[in-house]
Amino acid sequence: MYSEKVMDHFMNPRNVGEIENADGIGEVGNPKCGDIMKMYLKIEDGIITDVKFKTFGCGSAIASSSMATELVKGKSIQEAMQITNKAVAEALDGLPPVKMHCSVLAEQAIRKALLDYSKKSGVKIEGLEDVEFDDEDLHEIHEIED
Amino acid sequence: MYSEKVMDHFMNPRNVGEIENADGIGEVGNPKCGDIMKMYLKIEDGIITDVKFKTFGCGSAIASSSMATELVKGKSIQEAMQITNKAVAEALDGLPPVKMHCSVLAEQAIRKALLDYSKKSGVKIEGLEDVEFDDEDLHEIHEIED
Amino acid sequence: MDKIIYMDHAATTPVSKEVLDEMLPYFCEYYGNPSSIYYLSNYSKIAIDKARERVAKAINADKNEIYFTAGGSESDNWAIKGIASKFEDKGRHIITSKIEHHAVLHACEYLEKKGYKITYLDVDEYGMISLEELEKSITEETILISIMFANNEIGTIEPVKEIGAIARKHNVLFHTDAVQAVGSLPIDVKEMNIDLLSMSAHKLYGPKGVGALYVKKGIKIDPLIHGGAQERNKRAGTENVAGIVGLGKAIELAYSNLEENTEKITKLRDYLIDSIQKKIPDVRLNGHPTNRLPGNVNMCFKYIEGESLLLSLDMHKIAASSGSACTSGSLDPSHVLLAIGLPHEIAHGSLRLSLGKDNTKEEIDFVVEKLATIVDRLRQMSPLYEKAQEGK
Amino acid sequence: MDKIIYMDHAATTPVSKEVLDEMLPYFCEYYGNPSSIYYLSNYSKIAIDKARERVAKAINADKNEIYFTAGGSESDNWAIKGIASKFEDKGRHIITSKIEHHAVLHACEYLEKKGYKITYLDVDEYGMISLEELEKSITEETILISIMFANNEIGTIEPVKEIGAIARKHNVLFHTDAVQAVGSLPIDVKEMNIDLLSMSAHKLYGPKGVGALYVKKGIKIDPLIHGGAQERNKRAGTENVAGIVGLGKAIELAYSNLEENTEKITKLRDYLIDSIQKKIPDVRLNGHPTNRLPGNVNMCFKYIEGESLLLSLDMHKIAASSGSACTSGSLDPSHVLLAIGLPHEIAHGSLRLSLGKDNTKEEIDFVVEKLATIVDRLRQMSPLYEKAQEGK
Ligand SMILES: Cc1ncc(COP(=O)(O)O)c(C=O)c1O
Ligand SMILES: Cc1ncc(COP(=O)(O)O)c(C=O)c1O
Repeated sequence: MYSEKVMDHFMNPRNVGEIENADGIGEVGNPKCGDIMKMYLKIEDGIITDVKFKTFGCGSAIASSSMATELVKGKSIQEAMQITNKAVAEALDGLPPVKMHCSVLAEQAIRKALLDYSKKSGVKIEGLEDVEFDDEDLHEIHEIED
Repeated sequence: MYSEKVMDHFMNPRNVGEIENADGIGEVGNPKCGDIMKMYLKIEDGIITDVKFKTFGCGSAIASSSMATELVKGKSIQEAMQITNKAVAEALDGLPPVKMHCSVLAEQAIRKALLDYSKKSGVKIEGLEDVEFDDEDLHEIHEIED
Repeated sequence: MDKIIYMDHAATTPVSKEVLDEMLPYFCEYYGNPSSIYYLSNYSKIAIDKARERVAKAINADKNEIYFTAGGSESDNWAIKGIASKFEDKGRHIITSKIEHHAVLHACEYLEKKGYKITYLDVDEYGMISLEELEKSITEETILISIMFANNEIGTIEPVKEIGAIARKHNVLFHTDAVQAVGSLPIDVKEMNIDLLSMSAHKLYGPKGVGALYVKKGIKIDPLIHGGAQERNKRAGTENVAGIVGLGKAIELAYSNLEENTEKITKLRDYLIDSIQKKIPDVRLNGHPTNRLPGNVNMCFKYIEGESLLLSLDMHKIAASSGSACTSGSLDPSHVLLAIGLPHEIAHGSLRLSLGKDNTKEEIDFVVEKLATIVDRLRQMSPLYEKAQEGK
Repeated sequence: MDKIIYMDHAATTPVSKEVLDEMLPYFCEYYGNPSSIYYLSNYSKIAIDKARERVAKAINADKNEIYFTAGGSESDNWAIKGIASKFEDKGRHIITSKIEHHAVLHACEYLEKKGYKITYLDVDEYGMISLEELEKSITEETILISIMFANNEIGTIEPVKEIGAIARKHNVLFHTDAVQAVGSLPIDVKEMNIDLLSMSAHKLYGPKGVGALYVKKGIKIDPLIHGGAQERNKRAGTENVAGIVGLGKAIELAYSNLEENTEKITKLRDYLIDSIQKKIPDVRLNGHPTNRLPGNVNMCFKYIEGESLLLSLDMHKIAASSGSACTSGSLDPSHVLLAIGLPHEIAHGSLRLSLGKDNTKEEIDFVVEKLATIVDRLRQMSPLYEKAQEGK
C-alpha cells in the first residue's frame, strides 16, 4: 500500500517535536477527521532554519509531515511557499489516492505556520493573503473516481 | 439418482415388445411430454398370461413399464387392478420425486389395456368405469414442494 | 476404456492442474483479507490485481472495467437488474432473445413482474436473432439489450458486433452473456461495442463459483450485492481470492492456446457430427452448421427420449447432456430447441456432446459406436419408432 | 518471532488443513456439474448434500432450510431484498440497527431509495439494542426485523432469542446476520425463533467466497440471483462445490470443538484486555464487558490514530484491524463506534484484536509489550497528547 519512503518516514520521522518560542506555528486538520498536523518554524533572515512537527493521524499523515519538514528546512520563505502537496507526495514516492489529502494537509500546515509568522512579524508573504484552510473538505479533494 | 433396480430394469427391461392379436392394448402419455407407454395384454380365463410393452420416455419410464409388466404377469384381472403407481415405484426401490409420474403412467397403461380388453370382450371390470387418463396433468402430480 | 469420456464441457470443466496450483497458496498461506492493511494482505491484493489484469487482457478491456462475481448467473443478474434499477427513471424496456440462458430469462421475467416491459426476440431455425427485428423493437423506453454471445445448448454464435453497433447507434446499453464464449472465441469488447459482458470460470477449466462482469468505464450500474467497498464499491463481499486467482490463470491459459485448441476441437467436432450422421439414421443437427462454438455438437435422435440416451451413455462412462425435459422433471423440453422450431417430441430426443481440449479421436469413435447401438436399442423399444416404420 | 502473529480473525481466517483436504478432490477429480445426471456428478451432489446436513445440524435447522451463497454479504442482501421484494404488497417497513454490517445497512439504504421505510435502532454504550424500542417501532407495515447476532467490530452479542420472540409475537419475520457468531457461539434457530440467518465460511476457517442463508421452512422469499434450478430454485448458479464442501467441514469442526475453543479463547481474550489495561494508560474497552464474542478485543487508545497503530504493529508482524476512518480513506470513523457514543477523535484511535483458536499466551505477551511501546511513541508525536498533558 505505502512506498518504502512513506514507511521509512513513518517509522523514523524526521524533526518530530516542538520549538519553544517558534516564530511561526501552524495547526491544521481536525480530530474529528482523524488528522491534526502542527508545525513549528524558526525563521531567521527569511530562511527557515529549524522546523518541527507533531501529528495525530495515519501513517501517511505522519510521513507527509516528516517529509514536509525536510523539504522546508533551510529554504527561504519564498521557496517554502512553492512547496505543493504534489511535491510532498512525490518526494515520498507517491501516496495512495485515498491518502493524497495527507499531503494537502502538510502543504497547508506549512502555509499556516508561515501565515502565523507573517502576522507575528509583520513580514508580508506573497500569495498567503487569501488562503483558506477548510478542514472538512480535505478528504474529498482527491477522491478516487468510483 | 436412480436405484439399482431402476437401472437394472432400464438396461435390461423385461417383456419388451408387442403381442400380436393382444386381448387388450393400452397407450398412455403424449410425445409432447416426452413419454408414451404402450402395453399389450394376453388374457385367458381372467388371468393375464402374457404382457409386453413399448415405451418412449426417460429411464424411469422404461423401468416403470418393465416393472409393471412383471407385476401383472400371471395375475388375475382383479389383482392387476390393485396395482398402484406406488406399488410400481416401491418395487423399483423408489423413484426420485420428479419421476413419480412415470409410475403413474405405468399404472394407467395397465388400466387402459384392461379397459380395452373389457370393451373388446364385454367382460365388465369393477373400478374401471370412471377412470380418466389425463396425460397433461401427469407431470404435475408429484411435483416437489419448492 | 476405464476412464470416463467427458463430453459435457459446456456444463462444466475440470480445473486444470496449473490453475489449481496457482490457487492453492491462497487457502492456508496467503489468507489475508484483501481489505486489510497489513503485509499479509498484500499477497491477496496483488493476486486479485493480477487476475483482474489477465481477465481484462483476454477481452481487450481495461483492468478497472472488470468486477469479480460468484459466477455467470450472478453476472447476468447483476447486469440486468443493476442497469434496470439504475435507469428505471429513464425507461423500463429491455430487449433479449428467446434462447438466452435461464439466468437472463428468469431475471427478465422477474423484472416483468415488477413492471418492466421485456421483448423476447425470436430466432431462426439456426438460433440466430434477426438484426432487423432487434432494431425495430428499440423504443424510447429501451435501456438495455441483452443477447448472448454464443448459445450454451446449440452452440450458435450471435452477431455480437452488429448488435453492438445497433445498440450504440440508438444509445442503448448492450450486455452479452458470454459464459460459453469466453475462453473459446476471440472477444474484443471495444471493437464489438460491448457495454457489459458476463463470464464464468468453470466453463474454461477454472473453479466453480467465480466469474466476472465487465462493465465499460463510465457506465453507471447499481450493485446487486451491497455492503463493503470491495470491487470499487460495486460488488460487496470478501473476495473469493483463490477462485479469482483461478479465473485469472484459466483465462490466460485459454487465450494463449486459443488458436491451437480451436483448430483441434473444431476438427473433432466436425468429425463427430459427420460420424453420427453416417452411422445413425433419422438424426438432425441443431444449431448453425458452421457458425457455432468449436466444441458444440447438438443432435436430435428421432423416436427416442434424451434422458434414456444419457443414462445409456453413462453406463459406458460417457458423460453428455440433453435438452430433454426429463432431465429436469418438467413437461417442456429445452426452450432453445422449441425456439428454433423443433416439435416437442423431436426436441425431447436431443443430445449435446460438448468437446474440450483433452478429447481425442479415439474417444469419438468409441462414443459413436456406442451411440449407434444405444439409439438402435431404444428405438426398438419405442412405440413412436414402430409407428414410423409402419408408416413407411 | 519470524512467524506472523495473526489477531484479525474477525476479518478472515486461514483455511484449516483438514478443510482444504476435503475440498481438494472437487477441483480436478470430482468436477461434475451437480445438475448433470451421469455418475460423475453424483460425487458433487452427495458432497453438497453432506455439507448441507452439516450446516443444518450446526444451527439446529433442517437440511432443506439451508441455501448456499457466495458469502455473508450475498446472504444479507438476499435476505433483506428477497423478503422486501416478496412482501412489497404487504408492507414496506424494515427495522434494523445502527451497528449492522454494511452489507445490511447498504442493502437497507438501497431499499430506502426505492421507497421503503427503514428504522435504524439506536444501541446503548455497550452496543446493545433496546427490546422496548424494537417493539415500539413495529408497525402494521413492518415486514422484517434484521438485527445482527454479534457485532463484528466490538463483539457485542445481541439478545437474539428475545428479538425472535418479539418478532414472532407481532408476526414479523426475523433475519439475523450471524456471520461473526456462527462457529463461535451456540445457535439454535428453532429455540431462538430465527427465520433467516446469514453465515460466511471464511470467518470459521473455511474458504472465502462461500456462505449460506438459512430460510425457515414455509417462508417465501424472492431469489436475488435468478436462473437455473439450483438450491431448490431459490439461488441460481453452478454450485461452488469445493467451497460448499469447505463450509460444511469447517462448520462441523467449529461445533465439535466449540466448548474447548470458547474456553481457551475467552481466557486469552480476558488476559489480553487485562494486560493492556494494566500496561497502557488512557485506554477504553469498547463493547460489552462480558456479553461479547470469545475472541473479540476492541480498545481505544486516546490521542492516537488507529491506522498508524496498525502500521506499527505490522512492522512487528502483528496483524490487527481498526475502526479508524483512515483505513478506508473516508472521513468518519466506524459507524459502530460512533453509535455507542464515542466522540470522533476517540473512535479514530481504536484497535480490534480478534483472537482465534491458534493464538497463544506468548503471542499476547509479545503483542502487549509491542503495543505499549508503539502507543507511547505515537503519543509522543501527537499534538492531542501534548494538549492533554498540558491540561492535566
Ligand atoms: C457481521 C458481518 N456481516 C457480513 C459480513 C460479510 O461477509 P462476507 O465478507 O463473507 O461477504 C461480515 C464480514 O465481512 C461480517 O462480519
Ligand atoms: C450461457 C450461460 N449463461 C450463464 C450460465 C450460468 O453460469 P454459472 O453456472 O457460472 O452461474 C451458463 C452456465 O451454466 C451458461 O451456459
